[in-house]
Amino acid sequence: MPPARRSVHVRLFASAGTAAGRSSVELDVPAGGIGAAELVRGLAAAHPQLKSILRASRFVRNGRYLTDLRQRVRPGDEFSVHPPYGGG
Amino acid sequence: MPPARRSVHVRLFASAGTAAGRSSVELDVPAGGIGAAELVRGLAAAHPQLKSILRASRFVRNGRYLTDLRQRVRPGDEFSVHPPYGGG
Amino acid sequence: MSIRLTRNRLSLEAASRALEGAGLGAVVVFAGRVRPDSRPAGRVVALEYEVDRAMALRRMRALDAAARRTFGARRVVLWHRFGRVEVGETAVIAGAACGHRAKAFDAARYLIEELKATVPIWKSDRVRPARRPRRPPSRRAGRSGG
Amino acid sequence: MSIRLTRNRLSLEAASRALEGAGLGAVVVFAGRVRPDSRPAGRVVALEYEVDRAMALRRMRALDAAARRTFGARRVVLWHRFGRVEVGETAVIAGAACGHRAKAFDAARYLIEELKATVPIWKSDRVRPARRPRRPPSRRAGRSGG
Repeated sequence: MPPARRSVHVRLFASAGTAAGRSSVELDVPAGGIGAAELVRGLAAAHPQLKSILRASRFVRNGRYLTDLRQRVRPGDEFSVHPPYGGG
Repeated sequence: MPPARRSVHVRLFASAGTAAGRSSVELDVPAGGIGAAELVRGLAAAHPQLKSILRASRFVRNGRYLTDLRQRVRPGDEFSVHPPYGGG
Repeated sequence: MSIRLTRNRLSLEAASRALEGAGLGAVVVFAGRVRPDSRPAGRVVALEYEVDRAMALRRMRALDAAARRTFGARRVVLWHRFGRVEVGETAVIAGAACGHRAKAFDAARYLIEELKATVPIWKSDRVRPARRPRRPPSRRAGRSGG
Repeated sequence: MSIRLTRNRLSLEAASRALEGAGLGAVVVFAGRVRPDSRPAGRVVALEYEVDRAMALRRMRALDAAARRTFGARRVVLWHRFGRVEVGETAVIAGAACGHRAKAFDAARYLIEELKATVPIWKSDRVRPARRPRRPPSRRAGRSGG
């Protein structure tokens, strides 16, 4: 039996990845998950240089935009930080 | 020595040609020429079915739009009737 | 070449090639094709384009110059067919390469709108009558192709 | 295919072919190329595009559907590269085939504007420093290509 996953895989795109110096981090969360707002605060605490970028970013949980940061993020979820887009 | 040219070559484009049943006509003019307005009246008199088309058309003399119908048209000139355009 | 009046087929691909070039950030190209529209007399199978060639070329060159001046276009394509153009074929292509996309869109739009309004080109429908056996579309005789 | 996210070169010609089709009166296609812009640090020699692939594809499909619904587009091209794109190369193509030209212009414009604003793609400059000997442009390590 594989061990229970206790972390959230956080993908840091573009300027978020540059600021953190890495393109993803694993954040441990309680088995019942935490609110997205709390997860973002934890991210900012762990990587203070991300603070201003996080304020301007959109967040994605398992391929869907989070429209309400009270939504929960659970172990095994994927959570992405999307700074403002700049394609084209 | 070739005979002196006494006529104006009038090109009838698009609906003007269709109405007149021909794509061009020769109009005799005096050696000193005539005003463009007079030439257009002569054309309408010779081809009454052209009247309404001539009212909607622009006129070209020797490759230049006529902005003033008092300008003269002389023997040997080319005079074109341009109904409203419809390219594209 | 940037200005063309031709009886030959027009290709959006060829226009795209003509608009290639380093340093040009944005290219917009428009192609207008003959549609199989319905008319009271039947279905359009082709358009016949007539043109005052010398005047049209002069006017098209003026549009090219205006697109460069007004929108900073550095390459321009303004191509139009004359004679018979079948349904589905391209009758006109207007395109511009500029530094930025807003200008490129504006330039291409300007070129096609001005072409339609101010260049001496005329079209007439060639229609296949409805509910009748197929036969060659009629052509009017004695018309100048310009 | 109408939606593409690729490391391979994009061709305006291929996009033109993809937009061919009988009954489509108007085609407008936009291509955006990497410009050799100047920066305080030097001259841009390439752009590096990063993408959240799954999200980007989903959003691009939504734009395709919106262009069909809103502008009556019957064929759509929305292609974007990711990874390194050199100066002069095409980074993005947006095009639409519609019944009439105003719709085709609006649809193409809509596609590129919405793509830039709402599709998770990011670019960063690759600059060659001014007044220094030529050397390979630096790359940041550890970045996801999406």
